[in-house]
Amino acid sequence: MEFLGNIWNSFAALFTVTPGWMTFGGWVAAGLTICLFSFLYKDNPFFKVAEHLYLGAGMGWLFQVYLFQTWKPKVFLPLMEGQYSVLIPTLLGLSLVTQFFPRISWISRYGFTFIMGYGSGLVIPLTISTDFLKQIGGTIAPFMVSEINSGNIMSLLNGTFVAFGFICVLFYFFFSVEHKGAVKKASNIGIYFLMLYFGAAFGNTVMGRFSLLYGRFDDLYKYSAPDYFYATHVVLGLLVAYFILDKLVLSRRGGGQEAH
Amino acid sequence: MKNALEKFLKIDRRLIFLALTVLLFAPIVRPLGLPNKNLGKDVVNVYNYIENLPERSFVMLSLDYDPATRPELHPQAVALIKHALRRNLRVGIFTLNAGATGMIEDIAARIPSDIAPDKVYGRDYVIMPFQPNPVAVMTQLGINIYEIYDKDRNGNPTKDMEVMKGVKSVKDMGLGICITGTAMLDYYVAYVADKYKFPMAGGVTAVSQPGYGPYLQTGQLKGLIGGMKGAADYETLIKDLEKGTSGIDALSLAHVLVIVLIVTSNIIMLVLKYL
Amino acid sequence: MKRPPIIPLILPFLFLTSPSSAAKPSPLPPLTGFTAADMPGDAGGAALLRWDSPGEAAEGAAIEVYASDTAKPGWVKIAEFPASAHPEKDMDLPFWAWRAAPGRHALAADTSSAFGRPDGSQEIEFKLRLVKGAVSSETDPVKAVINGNWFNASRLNNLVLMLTIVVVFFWTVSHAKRKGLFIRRIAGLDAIDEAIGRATEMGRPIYYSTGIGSMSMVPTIASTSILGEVARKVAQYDTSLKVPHFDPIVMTVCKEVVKQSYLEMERPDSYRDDTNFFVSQDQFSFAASVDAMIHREKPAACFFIGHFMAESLLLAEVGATTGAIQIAGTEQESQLPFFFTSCDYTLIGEELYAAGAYLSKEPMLMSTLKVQDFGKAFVMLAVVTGSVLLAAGAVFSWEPLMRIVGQLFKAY
Amino acid sequence: MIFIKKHIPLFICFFVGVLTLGSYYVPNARSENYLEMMNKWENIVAGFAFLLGLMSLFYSHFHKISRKAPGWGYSLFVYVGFLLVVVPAIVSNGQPMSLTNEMTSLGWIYRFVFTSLSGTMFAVLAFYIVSTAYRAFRIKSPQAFVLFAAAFIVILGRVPLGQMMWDGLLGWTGYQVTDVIEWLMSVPVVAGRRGIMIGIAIGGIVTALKIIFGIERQYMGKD
Repeated sequence: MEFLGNIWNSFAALFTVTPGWMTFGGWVAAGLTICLFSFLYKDNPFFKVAEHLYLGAGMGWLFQVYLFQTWKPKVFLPLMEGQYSVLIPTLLGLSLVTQFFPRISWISRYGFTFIMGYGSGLVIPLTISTDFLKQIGGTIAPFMVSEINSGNIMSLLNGTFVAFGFICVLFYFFFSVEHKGAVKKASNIGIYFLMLYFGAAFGNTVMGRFSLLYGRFDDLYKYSAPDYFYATHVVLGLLVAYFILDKLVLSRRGGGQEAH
Repeated sequence: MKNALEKFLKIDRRLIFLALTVLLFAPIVRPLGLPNKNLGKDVVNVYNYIENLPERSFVMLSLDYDPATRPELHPQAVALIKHALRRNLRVGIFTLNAGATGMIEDIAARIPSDIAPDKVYGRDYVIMPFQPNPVAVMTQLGINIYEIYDKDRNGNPTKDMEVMKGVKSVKDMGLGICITGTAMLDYYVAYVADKYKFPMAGGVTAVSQPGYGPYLQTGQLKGLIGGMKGAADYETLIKDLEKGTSGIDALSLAHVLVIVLIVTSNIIMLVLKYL
Repeated sequence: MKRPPIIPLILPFLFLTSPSSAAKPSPLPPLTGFTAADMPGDAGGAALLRWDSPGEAAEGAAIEVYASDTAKPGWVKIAEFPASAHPEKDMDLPFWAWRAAPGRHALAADTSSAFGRPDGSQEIEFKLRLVKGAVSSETDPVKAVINGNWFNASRLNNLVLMLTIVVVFFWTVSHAKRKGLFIRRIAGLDAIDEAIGRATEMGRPIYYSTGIGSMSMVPTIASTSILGEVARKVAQYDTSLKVPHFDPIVMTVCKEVVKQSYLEMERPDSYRDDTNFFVSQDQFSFAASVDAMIHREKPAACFFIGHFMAESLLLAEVGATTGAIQIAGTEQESQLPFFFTSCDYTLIGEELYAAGAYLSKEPMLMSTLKVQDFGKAFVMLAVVTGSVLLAAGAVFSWEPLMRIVGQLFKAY
Repeated sequence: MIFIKKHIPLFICFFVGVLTLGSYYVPNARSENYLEMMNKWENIVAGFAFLLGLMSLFYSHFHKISRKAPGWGYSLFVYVGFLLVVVPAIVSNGQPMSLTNEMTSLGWIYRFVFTSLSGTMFAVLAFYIVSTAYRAFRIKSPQAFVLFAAAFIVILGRVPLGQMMWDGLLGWTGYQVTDVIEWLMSVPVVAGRRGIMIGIAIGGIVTALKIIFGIERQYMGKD
C-alpha cells in the first residue's frame, strides 16, 4: 500500500507547476491561439488539431467540475453518510445514459420525463408573469401619471412611441389575417422598429466581437515579451514558414484547393 | 475605372483581416489614452443601487461566464466585487456555469492580493460551488438556500459562516447580480427577481445587451452593464481603471474601420450602379 | 431561539427620559380598532394586522409591533415604523384580493423570523405600541391563528390567463385536425419562386442549408418543410439542388423529404441521392467547407434557413460576394442582422415557423401558431385599451380606474 | 411492457408537471416542501445530464476513428484534450489553486490551454464581421438603411474616438451620441424586442403544455 502511495506521490510531483512551466505556458497559449487564428488564412491541420483539442479540453473541464463540485459533494458524500434518499435522483439521472443503448433506451424516459415535467410546470406561470403580464404592464405604465403636464410629456411621448411600435411589430408577426390595407401599413411600420433593433444589435455585436479579439491580442502581446522568450513571434514565424512551404509544395504538384 | 472599382470591391478578404489586426494590435502596444466619457445610464443605475445599500447587506453575485467571453465580462465582475467589498457589503459568489469556476478561482486569488486585502473569507465573502440545474437552484434560492448550498466550494458548512448570518433566502439579500454570456440572466429575471420580488441587475455581453431593454423599462432589472463599454464605465465610476478602460480605448480604431468599410463599399456600389 | 429580552432594554430608557417629560404629561391614546388575522394567500409565517389611523395625534410617533407565540409565551418586537406608514391602500395586493378601507392601516407582519414557520398552524398574540418621544401606549393583545393557505389570490390574473391559454390550445388542436386553420401566405415564399426561377435561367445550382440545429428543434422542422417546397420547385424546373448537412439525423430526414417532393412532381428519375450530403459536425469546419463549395460552384441561389449560430456570418458573406440570390431565415435574433444585411430576403423568427406551418399544414405547428396569434391579439387589445383607459384616468384624475387597470397587468 | 415503457413515464411527466405548475398558485407549506424536495432532486438529476453530451462526443469521435473516416486522426485529439484536463484535475484534487494560493497543474491547464482555446474560437468572428461589413453589408432598401443608421450610431458612440468625432461634427446639436444610443435602446429597441418576445413566450408556454400533456414526446426518443 505504501509502495502504491509512493508511486502516486512521485507521479503527482511531476505535476508541480514551476516557474519554468509558467514560461512554457506562454508558449502553449500563444501556439494554440495562433493555430486557431491560422484558420483566417485557410483551413489547415494546425487549426483542426487545436479545434479538436478545444472540444476535448472543454469536455474535460466540465467533467472535472461535475466530478468534484457535484457528484462528490451531492451524491458520493451523502451516500457515505447514509443518506440513501439521494439514490432516487441518482438513479433517475443515471437512467439518462441508457439512451445510448438502443435495447434499454426506454429506461432513460424516466429521467427525461422527470426533468421535462418539472421544467415545464415551472416555466408556464413564470413566462406568463415575466414575459406577458409585466410586458403589457410596462408598455402601459408611462400613461399611469396623476396628470399630464410639461414635466412628463417626454416620457409620455416615448411611452406612446413604444406602445405604437410594439403593436406594429405584433402586426408584422400576425399570421391569421391577410396583410392588406391598414394591417399592411402597420406591419410595414413594425418592420422599421425591428430594423432599429437589429441595427443596434449589429452595432453592439461589433463591439462584443472586437472585445473578444482584443482579449486574445492582449494575451498574445503579453507572450511576445522577452520574459516568455518571444513566444508569439516565434510561433507566428513558424506558422508563416509552414504556409510558404505548403504553397511551394502544392504549386509544384500543380495547384490545389483554392482558398478564398 | 468601373473595372478597377469592381476589383476593389472584391478585394481578398485576408487583406481586410490584416487591416483589422494592425488597427487592433497597434493600440495595445501603444495605447491611444482617450478618456472614457458619457457613462451609460443603466450602468450608473447599478452603481447607485449598490451605493445606496445599507452596510453589510448581502449581495448575490452569480458569475455565469466562461473564458469565451472573458474579455468583456471579467472586468465587469472584478469592478463589481471591488465596489461591493469597498462599500463593506457582504458578497456571495455563486455560479451555474461549469466553465466559470476557473474564472472565479482567478478572482478568489485576486481578492486577498489586490482587490480587497483586508477582507476575510467567510466573514466578508464566500464562494459557493457550481450547481448543475439553474432552474432548480433559482427556485430554491427563494425558499431556503442551505438545502442546496449547504457547503462552500471547499466543502465547509456555510450555515454557520459569519457572512451568511441572517441570510436564508433571497428575501434576506440586498441585491442580486448575474454576469453572463448566455441566457442565464433571463432565467434569473423570471425565476428569482419576478417570482420572489428580488431586486436583480445584470452584466451581459454587448451582443445580448439590446435584448434586455424591455426588462429595464419595466424595472424587472435595476440596471445593466453591457459589454466592454459597460465595464469601462463601471471602472470609471469606482475610479479604478483596469482592463475594461484600456480595452475600450483599444477598440476605437477598429470601430472606425468598420464604419469606413461599410460606407466605402456602399458608395462604390452606388457609383457602379449609376455611372 | 435566543432573543434579547425587550422589556429590560426599554425600561431603563423610559426611566431615563421620564423626568424631562414628566413636566408635561400628555397621555397618548392607544391605537383603536386593532385586529389580527391570518395573512391570506401566503405560505404561513405572517399575520395581517389592521388598525385605525392614529390621525394627527400621532405626528412624529412610531408604532412598534410585538408578538408572542402562545405555545412559548414571551413578547418579541417584530417590526417598527412611523405611525403614518402602511395605510391600507399601500398594501401590495390587487383589488380582487384586497379591499382597502379608508382611514385604516394594515401590515403583513412577518412572524417566521421570530417564531419559525411550522407546517401546521400556530397561534400568536400581537399588540401594538404607539411611541412618541417619552410617552407610549399599548393596545390590548389580540390572538390570531396563522397558517399556510391553499390559494394565492393575488396570482388570480396569472391563473386565468394560463387556463385561457390551455383552453385555446386544445380548441385549436382539435380545430386544426378537423378543419384546418387559416394562415396567410408569407411574402418570403414568393421570393423562393423567384430565386429558383433565376437559377433555372442561369443553369446554376441551388444551395440549401438547414443550419446546425438538431431534428428536435422547431426551426429545423420548419426548415425541412420549406426544403420540401424548394425541392418540388426544383424538380419541376429540373434545376440542381445541393443540401450540405451538419447533423446526420437531419440529413436522413431531408433525404426523405426531397425524395418525396420529386415523387410528388412525378420526377423520380431526376432524384439523386447525393443531393443531401454530410459535411462536418464541427461548426466552423462545416462553415468553411460550405464556403469553399459556394465559392467554387457559384450557385444562383443560396438558402440558409433553420437554426444558425456564429457561422451565419461566414455563410452569408460568401454567398453575397459570389452574387447569388440569398434567402435566409432563423429564429436566432443575434444572427438576424447579418442575414438581413447580406441576403435578399430574410424570414424573421416566427415568420420562419409560419412559413413551415403554411407549407406543411401539420396540425401541431398550425395550432401553436394560432395560440401565438391569439396571444398577440390579446396583447394588442390589452395595450390599446389599457393605455387609453390610463390616459383617460390621468386626464380626468380618476384614480380608482388607473389602479384597477394597472393591477390587472401586474404580476404578484 | 408498453405500460412500463411508455405510460408510466408519461404519467410521471404529467404528475410532476401539474404539481409543479400548481405550486405557483398554492402557497401552502406542503406545496413548498414538495417544491423544495423537487429542487434538490432535479439538481442532482441534471448533474448526470452532462454525461449525455460527454458520451455523444466520445461516441461520435470513436465512431470516426474506428471507421477511419476522413480526418479521423484529428479525432484522437479530442481524447488528448480531455485527458490533458482530467489527469491534472485528479492529481490536484479539482483545485486550480492550492491552499497556499499557488497554481496547481489544473490551474495551469485552465489558464494556458483552456482559456486560449475557448477564447480564440469566438474571437475569430471579429475578422468575419469586418469583412462582412465591407463585402456583404448592402444598403439596398429603406429598411436596410434604417438598420445601417442605427448600427452606425451605436458603433460610433461606443468608443471614445467615435464620441470625439461626433462631438466635432454634430456637437452643435446639443445631443451627445450616447444620448441618442440611450434613446434608441430604451424606445425603438424595446418596442421591437418586446414584439418578438411575446410570440416566443407563448410558443414556450404551448411547448411546455404539450410536454405536460404528453403530446410532445420527441425528447423521449422513438418507440
